[in-house]
Amino acid sequence: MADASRQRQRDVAVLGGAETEIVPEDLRSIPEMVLEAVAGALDDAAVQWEDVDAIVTASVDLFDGLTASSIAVTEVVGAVLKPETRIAADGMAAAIHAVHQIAAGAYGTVLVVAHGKASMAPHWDLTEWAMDPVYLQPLGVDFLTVAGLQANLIADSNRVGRCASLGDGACAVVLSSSVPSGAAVITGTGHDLDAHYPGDRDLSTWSGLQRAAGRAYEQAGVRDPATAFAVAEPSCMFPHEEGLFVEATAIGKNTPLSPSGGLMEGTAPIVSGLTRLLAAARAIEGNPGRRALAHGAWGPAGQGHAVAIVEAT
Amino acid sequence: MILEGTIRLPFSYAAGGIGTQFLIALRDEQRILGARCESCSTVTCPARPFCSQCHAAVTDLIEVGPAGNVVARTETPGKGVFGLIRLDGANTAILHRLVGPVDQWRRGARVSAVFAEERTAGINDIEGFVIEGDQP
Amino acid sequence: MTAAKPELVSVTLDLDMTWRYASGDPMDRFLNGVAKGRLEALRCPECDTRYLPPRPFCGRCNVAMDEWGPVSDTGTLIAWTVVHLSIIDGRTGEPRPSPYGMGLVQLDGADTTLNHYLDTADPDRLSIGARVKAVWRDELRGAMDDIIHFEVVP
Amino acid sequence: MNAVAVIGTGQTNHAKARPDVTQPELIREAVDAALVDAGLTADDIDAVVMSNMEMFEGRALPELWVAEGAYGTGKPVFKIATGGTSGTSACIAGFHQAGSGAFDTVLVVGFEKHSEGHTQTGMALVDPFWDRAVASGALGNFALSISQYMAERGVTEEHAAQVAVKARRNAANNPHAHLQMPDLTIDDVLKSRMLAEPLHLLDMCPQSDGAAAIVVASGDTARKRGPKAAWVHAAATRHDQPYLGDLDRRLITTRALRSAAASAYAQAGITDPLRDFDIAEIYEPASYAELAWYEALEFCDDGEARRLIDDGVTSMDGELPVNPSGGVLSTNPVGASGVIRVAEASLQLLGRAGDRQVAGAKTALATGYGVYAWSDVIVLRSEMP
Repeated sequence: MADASRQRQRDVAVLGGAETEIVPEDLRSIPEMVLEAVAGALDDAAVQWEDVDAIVTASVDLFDGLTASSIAVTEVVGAVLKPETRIAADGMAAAIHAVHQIAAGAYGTVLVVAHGKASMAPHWDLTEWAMDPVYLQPLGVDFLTVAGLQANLIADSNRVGRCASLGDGACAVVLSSSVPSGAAVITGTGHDLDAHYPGDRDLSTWSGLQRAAGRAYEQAGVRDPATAFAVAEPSCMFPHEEGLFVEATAIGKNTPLSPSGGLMEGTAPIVSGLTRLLAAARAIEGNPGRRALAHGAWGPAGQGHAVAIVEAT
Repeated sequence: MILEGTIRLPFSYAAGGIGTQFLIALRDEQRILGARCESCSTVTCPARPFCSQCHAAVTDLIEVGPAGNVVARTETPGKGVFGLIRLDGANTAILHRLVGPVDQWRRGARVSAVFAEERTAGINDIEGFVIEGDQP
Repeated sequence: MTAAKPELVSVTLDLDMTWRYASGDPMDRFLNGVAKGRLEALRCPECDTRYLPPRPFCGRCNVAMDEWGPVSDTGTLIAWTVVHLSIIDGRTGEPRPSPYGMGLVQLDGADTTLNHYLDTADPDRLSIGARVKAVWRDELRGAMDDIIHFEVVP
Repeated sequence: MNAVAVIGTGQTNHAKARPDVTQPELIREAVDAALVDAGLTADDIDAVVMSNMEMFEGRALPELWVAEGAYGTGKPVFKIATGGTSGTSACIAGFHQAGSGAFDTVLVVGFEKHSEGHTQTGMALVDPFWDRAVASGALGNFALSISQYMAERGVTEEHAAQVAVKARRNAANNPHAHLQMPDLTIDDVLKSRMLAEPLHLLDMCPQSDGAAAIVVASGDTARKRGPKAAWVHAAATRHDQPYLGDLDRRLITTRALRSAAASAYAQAGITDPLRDFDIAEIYEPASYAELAWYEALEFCDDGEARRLIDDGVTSMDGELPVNPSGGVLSTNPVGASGVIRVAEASLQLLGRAGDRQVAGAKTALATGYGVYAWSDVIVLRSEMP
């Protein structure tokens, strides 16, 4: 990956964003819930619907019990006759793709939207359908099982510790190539997918996060992560993951983690990473030169990771 | 209003060339196969078509286990006790059920595979792993 | 004589999961109306499009909608077909009977169309432009299949 | 958009069912072929974009399981899922990634194993309050739209059958194609089983098991390798209102496709598509759809599509050969089909299309179409932008 000739990625501003309150069951429909986040994000970013050049949405069909789950939100994200890219992964991966679209010169302003409703079906049972159908799913292995194995290695617990309470929510963030003065900008991104079969990788580390963070550091010119960040906003669903996060990102032990409150009090599937990006941007806005690290994770025991470095201007 | 809507559909997934050999060996011979990579010598277990470490296609299958050591274990509420077990002769760990008294499960414990009486060429042809010496 | 094919193993897994789908306010009101044999559409204040299904937001104009208007259960057939292929109904896992008629019906009072079953007892009467009317179940539950199908009216 | 190019392509031999391979193994076949074609190894790939409609095979986040087939372990990977445009949208995502400066070389892989699931049922798992009770998958949707299109444009079953014959005869020159029918006749199409009036069995695309991959390079990387590449000159995506009853999405209007084409043509300086393109690979899930796309893509005026097929304008020896590969009508692993369009268009520009090569092709069109009102339009040229 290291290529000295590669240009530093163009800075992308986080113009604004909004999220719905995470509740155990949001009785609104998915479009109603998403509309609140989108309208709030446009308002926060001070942009109009017509200022948005493209939309990246994140959703997972089986989680929503709906084929092509993005069609539920096409209208409320303002994607009618616009370029919409639908990514089936955590919202942070969607945000990173929006950064790539802007850096490629394809679009100026991109709206990123993620939604998830854990209330719709037993979430961990659904995750069995994300496991290898030949070797793992027939055993009843789900994301919780793999997280439990990881917790056993890290914390010597017999089962997974306290879990973030999963609910319903949506988040929307507006990213742009035009950087208003004082805006938080994304200066580096990285994402990574680790081995799927839990016995194939060293579950006692988040090596995928190490790679993802390494890519983001290289782009952002972060040389010493131990002192680089005023704040880190990790996507940790279980208490044992914080240690994995700190080790893999090599951030300083004194770097404040999740001053926003983090995920433990409530989060929604697929939405977590995007809310971390928003929290990270808000944490440093108005403090020029300050940096924050935002993190999204998905899959069993952090198989997928995505990192964005946000810097205040 | 809330509508409770069910989706009910059967799906059928190919086990592939290596997967078929692995599952038939469980069913017909009660043997566990690993896949040995010709490039990097890693033995991946259970046998799968791509080396778990260097990702090269693998064709060389060898018997591993049936005994090994517990690398990690967990109890998933409502679903049972699961462990990662590094079988003798393998470089990677198999994920499967641990059967028997829960309080015996320690990392590093020696365990051995117990095969199901009725076998159908599936991963459940292994009933689970028990502490060595506890086999029926 | 053919050589024996090598055995290929596959793994069968049954999806059987129930989701809790939230209707949202517009659909809730609409289906409450259906339970009384009544149809209504939401109108966009900008472009005047009268929407079925009713939805909270007009995607053409990016505005919220809250103005309801009545919709007739009679309309015009703008497209039709008879489907001869049976597919598994994902709600039950059972095959759905075939053949069956399907149509796009522009109901009087709506600017979008409703896709629904057609009565195919007299297929010669099915034509684009034909007037059709909903045939309702005796007992209404507030669901779209409270309408059994549409039939051509003289 | 920053310059990027397709420098390699690979496909499986598509078939009704591939019970001999897992999804990751199927993917590996296409990826290995693409790497060989590009002259690269897996280590040269910086990122992977995947494309698949997971509900068709009943999976959630299948890339978690299958990415190792694309050498994705330890690399940046995610998946795009928008029905028929999954593949073209994944290619466009690959273009943007390679153009972003973050990656030199991006692998795009589309795959589908319809034989493992229930595609038509999967397509019918739509809004549970509105049309799930009546939804009938692709067939019913297309048949409805077609009945309206025929009435409006004066297209007959014979016109559509000519498209079906052209596709399967072209496919006979393509070793990867699923349906290869060199001797198919119009009569055969008209006499094939009626699926949903007026759609006969041979008017529809098959459901295929298959995978396809392209290697996308940043402009600098492609230039360093030498001039031979398929350069991306335009890429446009448009989505439209979501319900089947939302009027502007059907064959007579195809608002999303028309809007995407207008954007892409403006980006690439295409003013007379019939003349400017040397070859087109368009996503035609049904014979009638190809005729509607001729109009939406401005190969002709509305109502003139039947003349194009009658006069052979879009056949292999016509002015603009459409779907030399045999198209979606001959091969349809949904998640891969859009990648196949881009791969086939690129092969033509690279001069590596074998028996289906259009001599001297310099400008190519590739499109994607999803039944829920999604359209992608991509313009490629053998010359750098």
